[in-house]
This record gives sequence, structure tokens and C-alpha cells, in this order.
Amino acid sequence: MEIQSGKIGDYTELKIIGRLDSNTSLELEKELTGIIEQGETNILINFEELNYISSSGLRVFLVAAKMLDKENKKLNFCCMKDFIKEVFDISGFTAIFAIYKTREEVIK
Amino acid sequence: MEIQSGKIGDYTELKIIGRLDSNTSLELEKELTGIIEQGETNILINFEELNYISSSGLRVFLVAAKMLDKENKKLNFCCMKDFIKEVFDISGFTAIFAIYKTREEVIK
Amino acid sequence: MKKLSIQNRIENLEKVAEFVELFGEEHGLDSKTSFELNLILDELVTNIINYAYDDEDKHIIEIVLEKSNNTINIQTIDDGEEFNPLKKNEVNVKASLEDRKIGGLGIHIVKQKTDDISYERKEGRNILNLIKKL
Amino acid sequence: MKKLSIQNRIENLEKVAEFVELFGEEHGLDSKTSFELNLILDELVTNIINYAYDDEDKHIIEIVLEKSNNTINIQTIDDGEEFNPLKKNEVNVKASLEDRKIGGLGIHIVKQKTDDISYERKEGRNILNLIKKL
Ligand SMILES: Nc1ncnc2c1ncn2[C@@H]1O[C@H](COP(=O)(O)OP(=O)(O)O)[C@@H](O)[C@H]1O
Ligand SMILES: Nc1ncnc2c1ncn2[C@@H]1O[C@H](COP(=O)(O)OP(=O)(O)O)[C@@H](O)[C@H]1O
Repeated sequence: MEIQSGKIGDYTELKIIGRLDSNTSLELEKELTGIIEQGETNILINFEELNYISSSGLRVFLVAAKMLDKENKKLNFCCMKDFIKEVFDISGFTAIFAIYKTREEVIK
Repeated sequence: MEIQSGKIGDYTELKIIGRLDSNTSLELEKELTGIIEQGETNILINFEELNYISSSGLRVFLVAAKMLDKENKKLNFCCMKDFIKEVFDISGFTAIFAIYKTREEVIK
Repeated sequence: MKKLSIQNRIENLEKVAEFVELFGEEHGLDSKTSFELNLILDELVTNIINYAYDDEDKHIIEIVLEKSNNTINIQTIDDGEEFNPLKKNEVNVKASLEDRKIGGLGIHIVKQKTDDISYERKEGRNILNLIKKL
Repeated sequence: MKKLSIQNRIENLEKVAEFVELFGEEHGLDSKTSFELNLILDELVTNIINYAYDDEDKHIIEIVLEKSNNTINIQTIDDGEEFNPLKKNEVNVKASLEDRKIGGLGIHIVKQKTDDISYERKEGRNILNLIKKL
């Protein structure tokens, strides 16, 4: 997994590339909770190049969502592949997160 | 790292054996937050056989402490080797956690 | 039928991923099915490595994949503590964010992504058989 | 002087641990010093692997340990993005639990466990020199 961070509009964008599993989730957890602790609340997770996710990866987003919830903010996602979207669906994540098809929709 | 879980008095005891670092901290984070989510608030972390800890391990205890703090509970530790106690000291953990020399002191 | 034996080390999940990929190629599975097989085995084997052993010894975990006409049979065998995932309480994935538990998703995903699960404890080993319809 | 070159994979932290242990044995360091050397390098190298690279390529990280009379010189070299840990804001380790930040302990520990740190950016590489008194 690699994480590319950047900006789109008012959002901090994290693009996650490759496999997000028990071997890589700690790296993301540190980076994402670090950003939130620094006061960033507009966050977009870009899944365009994410090929794999397991429950170890999903838990990172639950941890982050709970932190953002205190600020009444949701975590935003875009560009999920269908098979990853399905994992989000069965995990009940569709109700907890804001999920967009494209990056552009998020900043609209 | 291995985690041995058991009971001592009213406490759930987790004995952490070996090395607690970025390769093993996720396992502990899952187990410890799992126990707290199940409603367990009297928790003793036994460091008797812990030989190594890095900041990836320390962060697990911060995460757990923040969860327990909502229930007005502290996380308890015992049996730390001196060089590990020193890492706790410089990390400001001595003020946040309850640290005991022996297991028996905890349940007194 | 394809078998893999691995030691209880978290790095070996890479071997599981390669094993599933090869199985998928050999049987012409589509990428979604391969992904889900990898996910199911990843969740099960991660749990065995993380939770099944109380000691620091080496243990062997066995994985079997077999394709029949329109199903895939998945089997995991380990000599860890007795653990029947069917008896585990379901996590509530409909809870509000505040009440939502962080753990418990692994077994939930395995149940959702398979069509039948049976568990057996035999000679000190956990034997889990799962069926996934194609 | 002892050198180690590793690829930017988190599993390679094991090699760092072995390297430090060997260095400690060769120079008769006590177990506390060996532990602290391992910790310092673990924090630095983990950060390089996790934060320094934006691509998925392979990169080489170099580590040098050298013992003189009463100091140990530690050097890390990487070709990641420019990063000077001396310029990083200190984490507040005296904050109450509620205000306490979860991150930022790694660099704090490195600063606490060494006696001098200097940073240089040269030819696209980060060169960090640390001195630990014995
Ligand atoms: N093979 C196993 N042996 C013993 N306990 C297990 C095993 N697999 C799972 N468990 C228990 O079931 C719980 C739920 O597992 P899982 O659904 O994968 O979620 P998580 O690992 O995030 O807690 C674990 O926390 C653990 O207590
Ligand atoms: N080699 C590096 N390259 C780029 N950024 C780094 C590097 N090392 C550390 N950082 C940044 O400094 C922050 C603090 O690092 P550290 O103190 O180790 O704590 P943590 O990793 O828990 O956040 C990291 O979150 C990261 O943003």
C-alpha cells in the first residue's frame, strides 16, 4: 500500500494505492488519525487505485469516523471499485460514510 | 508477541510476551479495544515478559486509555522492566496510567 | 484441489493471497470471486494467527480450496484453542456511529460472503468448512 | 563501524533489530543501551518507510552505527521526501488524557533518547546524524 496525500478544494485527499490489510492498516491509521488530530475535518479518501481491503482496513475508517463524529463531520470516500463497495455495503458502512462516485462530486 | 489473557480478582489480565512494535501492535489493539467494547473496564496489562516496546505499541495504550476515560477508568499496568518504565516516563504515560510493581498490588 | 500449509506468522498472509490468486487463474475465476476468496481466507487466517494461540510456538495452519461445478469449497484447519465462529454473536452493523463497535467485522464478512459454514472440533483441531456458490 | 542497507518494507525492521543486537554484542553494550538503540532506529526507519515515499517503488535505506570511546554515532540516509525532524513541533506529553494526541511519540522518543541530532538534505537525500552518549 502507498498513501498519496494532496488537496482538492477544501478537502485533504488521501489516495490509497494497492492493498489495505492487516500488514498495512497501521500505516493508514497513523496517517489518518494524525491528520484529524491536527484539526483537519474535511477529508476525502480516494479508492480509485485500491485493489483490496480487509476488516483490518475497515476498522481504520471506523476509528476515524468516530473521531470526526465528535465534530459532526462525516468521512468522505470516492471512486470505489464495485467489489469494494459491496464490502462497504455488507459492513453497514454506506449509512455511516459519505460515498461519492467521483472526486468532483465531493467538492460540489 | 503473544498475548495471554486471564483473570486476577475482578481484573481481566493481558500478559504481553515478547516484542510490541509496528508488526504486532495491531493484534494487541484489536484484542484490547475488543475487550473494552465488550464492557470490560478493569484491565491489567502485565509487562513481566515484555522485552521491547516502540511508539506503535505505546499508541495502543493511548487509544485504550481514551476509551476507558469515558467510563472514568484508568488502564493498569504491572511488572515493567526498568528500561520500559523509562519509555513510559518520557512519554508522559506515568501520569495517565496506573502503574504497579506487582500483580498483587493492583487487586488490593 | 489445492492445499497450502503456512506457519502462524502474519507475514504469511501474503502467501495466502498468492495461493488464492493462482487458484483463481487455474480455474478461470472472475476477479470479484478471487477477491472474495482472498478476503474470506484473510479474515479466517488472521484470526487464527492473532487469537488461536496462547504460546509463542510455531503452528501449522492448513488451507484447502476445491472447485466443483458451481461451488467452491473452502477449508481451514488449525490446532489452536477451540473456536466455533458460528457461536459468536453477530456484530450490529446497523448501529449508529456512536454505538457502533469497532471489532467483529471479520467473522461477519466471512458469513456474508459464503453460503454455508460448518464447524467441527476433532483431535484438538478446529476444522472449518465453508461453501461459496458461484 | 557497521552498516546495514534495507529495502523500504516494514518486515525489514526485524533486520534492523538483529543488526543492533549484533552491534551491541560486538561492542559489549549493556542491554538497556541496545534496547534504546533499537528503539531509536525502529522509530526513524518506521517513519521513513511509512511517510517518506509517495510511490510504490523500492527504495534503499542506509543505517550506520559507530562506537567511539564514550558515544555511539547513529546515521540514517534515505532518498525520501525532505523531512527534518528537528523542525517538527513537539508533542505535548503533559496534556490531560482528553487533550492528549495519539500521534507524535516517535520523534519525541528519538529526541529524548539521544544527546545530539543534526539534519542535512544533500543530493536528494535525508541524512540524519545522531549522537548517543554512553
Ligand atoms: N480462531 C479464533 N480463535 C479464538 N478466538 C477467535 C478466533 N477468531 C475470532 N475470535 C474471536 O472473535 C472475535 C471477533 O473476530 P472478528 O469478527 O474477526 O473481529 P475482530 O478481529 O476485529 O475482533 C475476536 O475478537 C476474537 O475474540
Ligand atoms: N521520514 C519522514 N518523512 C516524512 N514525514 C515524516 C517522517 N517522519 C515523520 N514524519 C511526520 O512526522 C509525524 C510525527 O512522527 P512521529 O513522531 O514518529 O509520530 P507518528 O508516526 O505516531 O505520527 C508523522 O505523523 C509524519 O507526518
